[in-house]
Amino acid sequence: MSWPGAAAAADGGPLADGGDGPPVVVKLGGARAVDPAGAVGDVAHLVANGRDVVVVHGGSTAVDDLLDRLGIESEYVETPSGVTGRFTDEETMEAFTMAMAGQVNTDLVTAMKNAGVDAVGLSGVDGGLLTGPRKSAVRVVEDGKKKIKRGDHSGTPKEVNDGLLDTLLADGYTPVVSPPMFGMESESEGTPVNTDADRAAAAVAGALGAELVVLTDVSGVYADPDDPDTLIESVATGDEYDALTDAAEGFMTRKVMAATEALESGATAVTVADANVRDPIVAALDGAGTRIE
Amino acid sequence: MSWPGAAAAADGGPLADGGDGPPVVVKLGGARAVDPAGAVGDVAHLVANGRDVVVVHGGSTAVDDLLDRLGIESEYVETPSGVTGRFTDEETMEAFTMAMAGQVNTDLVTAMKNAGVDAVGLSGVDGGLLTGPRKSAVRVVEDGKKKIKRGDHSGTPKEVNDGLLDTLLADGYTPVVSPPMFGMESESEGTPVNTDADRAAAAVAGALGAELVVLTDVSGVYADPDDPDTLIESVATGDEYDALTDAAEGFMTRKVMAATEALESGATAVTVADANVRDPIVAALDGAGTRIE
Amino acid sequence: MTEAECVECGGTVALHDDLEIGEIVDCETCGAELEVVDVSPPVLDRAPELEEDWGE
Amino acid sequence: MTEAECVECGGTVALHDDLEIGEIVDCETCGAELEVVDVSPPVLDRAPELEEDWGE
Ligand SMILES: [Zn+2]
Ligand SMILES: [Zn+2]
Repeated sequence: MSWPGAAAAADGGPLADGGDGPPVVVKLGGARAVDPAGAVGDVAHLVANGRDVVVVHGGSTAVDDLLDRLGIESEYVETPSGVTGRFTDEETMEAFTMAMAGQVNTDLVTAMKNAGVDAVGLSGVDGGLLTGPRKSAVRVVEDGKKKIKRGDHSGTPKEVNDGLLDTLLADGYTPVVSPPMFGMESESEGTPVNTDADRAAAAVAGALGAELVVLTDVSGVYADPDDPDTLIESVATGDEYDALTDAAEGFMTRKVMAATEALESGATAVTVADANVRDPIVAALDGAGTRIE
Repeated sequence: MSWPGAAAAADGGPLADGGDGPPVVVKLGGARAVDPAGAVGDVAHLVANGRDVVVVHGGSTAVDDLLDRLGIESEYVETPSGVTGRFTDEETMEAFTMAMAGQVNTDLVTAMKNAGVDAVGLSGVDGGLLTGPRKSAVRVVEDGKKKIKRGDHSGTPKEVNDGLLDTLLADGYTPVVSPPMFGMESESEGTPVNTDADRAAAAVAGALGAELVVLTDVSGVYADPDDPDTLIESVATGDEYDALTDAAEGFMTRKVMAATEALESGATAVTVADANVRDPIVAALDGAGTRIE
Repeated sequence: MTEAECVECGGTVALHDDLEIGEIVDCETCGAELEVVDVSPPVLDRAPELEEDWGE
Repeated sequence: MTEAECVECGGTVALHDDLEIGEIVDCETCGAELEVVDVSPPVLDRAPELEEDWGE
């Protein structure tokens, strides 16, 4: 992937808010700790300067709220390697879709439009934007027993309909992409399924050859997870990458895995940075946070 | 509005399922009594034959279900002229968006995709697809008193972003359009608001110069509302139109008003027809139901 | 029984006791439709013209 | 204590009593992972390979 001014854009400086760089994919968190206001203004700024921007968002807080209001108790399962995750049964999946593609996406599109961005909301189901096999069976550990549990609605995007995004970008729209994705149950039949928004953003960034900015509630990846002064600023060599993966803990592990997937699938660079600062996206493109390339 | 073969298409026959006619806008009901399966197959058939199709749907049953599950009691208000409608306060609006743009839209896009149609779901907020002033204050009658009640979230589309639909249609996508619409509270600030799906379909059909097919749970407009044998088949003269508006009662009044708006704003013809028959859209384009032009 | 001033003609509008905010009263002098914007003391403003709609 | 036949090697797999559908047991003869697809009588099938994912 190359574009006019690629070399200049890669060092972050003069083109960070200009229109000559690769597209920017921004992952906005869905947790309450992340305020989208700064990011929305920044997207408006970038778009006004001619930069193509695609926003991908999560919305776990909104999903939790709706499940709670509906009296649906989420079942959390543990995988054999000890990772805990929500089991997305049919009822949970329905609430997930309502909260994520209905509420959070519409709210974000509204905020974008009010900031002067001609946003168009899309779920991963629309035009098969994010498509991959549905995972129905999962291996879990319950009471110390290994089991196969069926009926999960989840998946990982294996194909991105980047043509749909390109069409909208070419007409001046800013796509705002939300889980669910389209989970294939057979060659021709699919259903909406839960997918990790960081991973969705990585897939989109890879498909577009974009620069990915993952906004979160900390300043980036810390060498010592408890000490913000140990922020890893730049990861460009194999050794630095090994140090990064060693340092990533908890939810940051996912972000680093998503960054890796993005870079392997064609993204030009990934920056993990703080959403709760002034001009968070422009700052990230200018070198704030942890930049991985 | 003219297109290749307009004269041939207007008499319904040879081009009804072909690709030479004007675009077709299909309004699918959101009530339980209307089964979308036949319509979905028909859309696939039309699209496979090269016809541009836009689907607009309601979803009142899904909204009612979600409000019920959330324990939100809808407030129904009566207007001075005796029409009863739901007052859409903020909490109701949020549920409306989740059910309509989240659940019903995603379900319909999924059904379309599984029928081979590359559907893309859009709410009226996306790209400002359906934009008009927000109505916050309504005149109501409570306990015999006339009152102004503020805080309603509703509106009527005054502008349609037909460019967004054209872009998607040109790329082979089938837009699936859902309320809410984008309700402007000032020149630059908008919010999602409730809007009547028949009216939204009418606005879309007008903007596209399309043929509008409104699918419902009866065969069309009956001269005697209790007698299906009195189906009004064709409305082409002023006298026939007067007879139509005299005959329309209850929910059919809205459909006839929507049909009128569609024709006044540029639609080529409107057919109100039964959703629950074999090939309901092709049948409607071929002359079933009540055709108004 | 209380009263308030009509913002249109300055005339006196007689008001019943269980007045509610948002209620519309007619001025018997000039015929204007007035909205009750406060109740104690009662304040009237011109009632907005609103297109009647057929809702969702 | 019941037992069932391994679908991979035909060997006998010893099963504990409170067996549940979906449970995975290992064949001690060939090492295969077997899923309990029925409990009375117990029926085993080869357990699907599943990529572990990191969820939502
Ligand atoms: Zn007066
Ligand atoms: Zn064995």
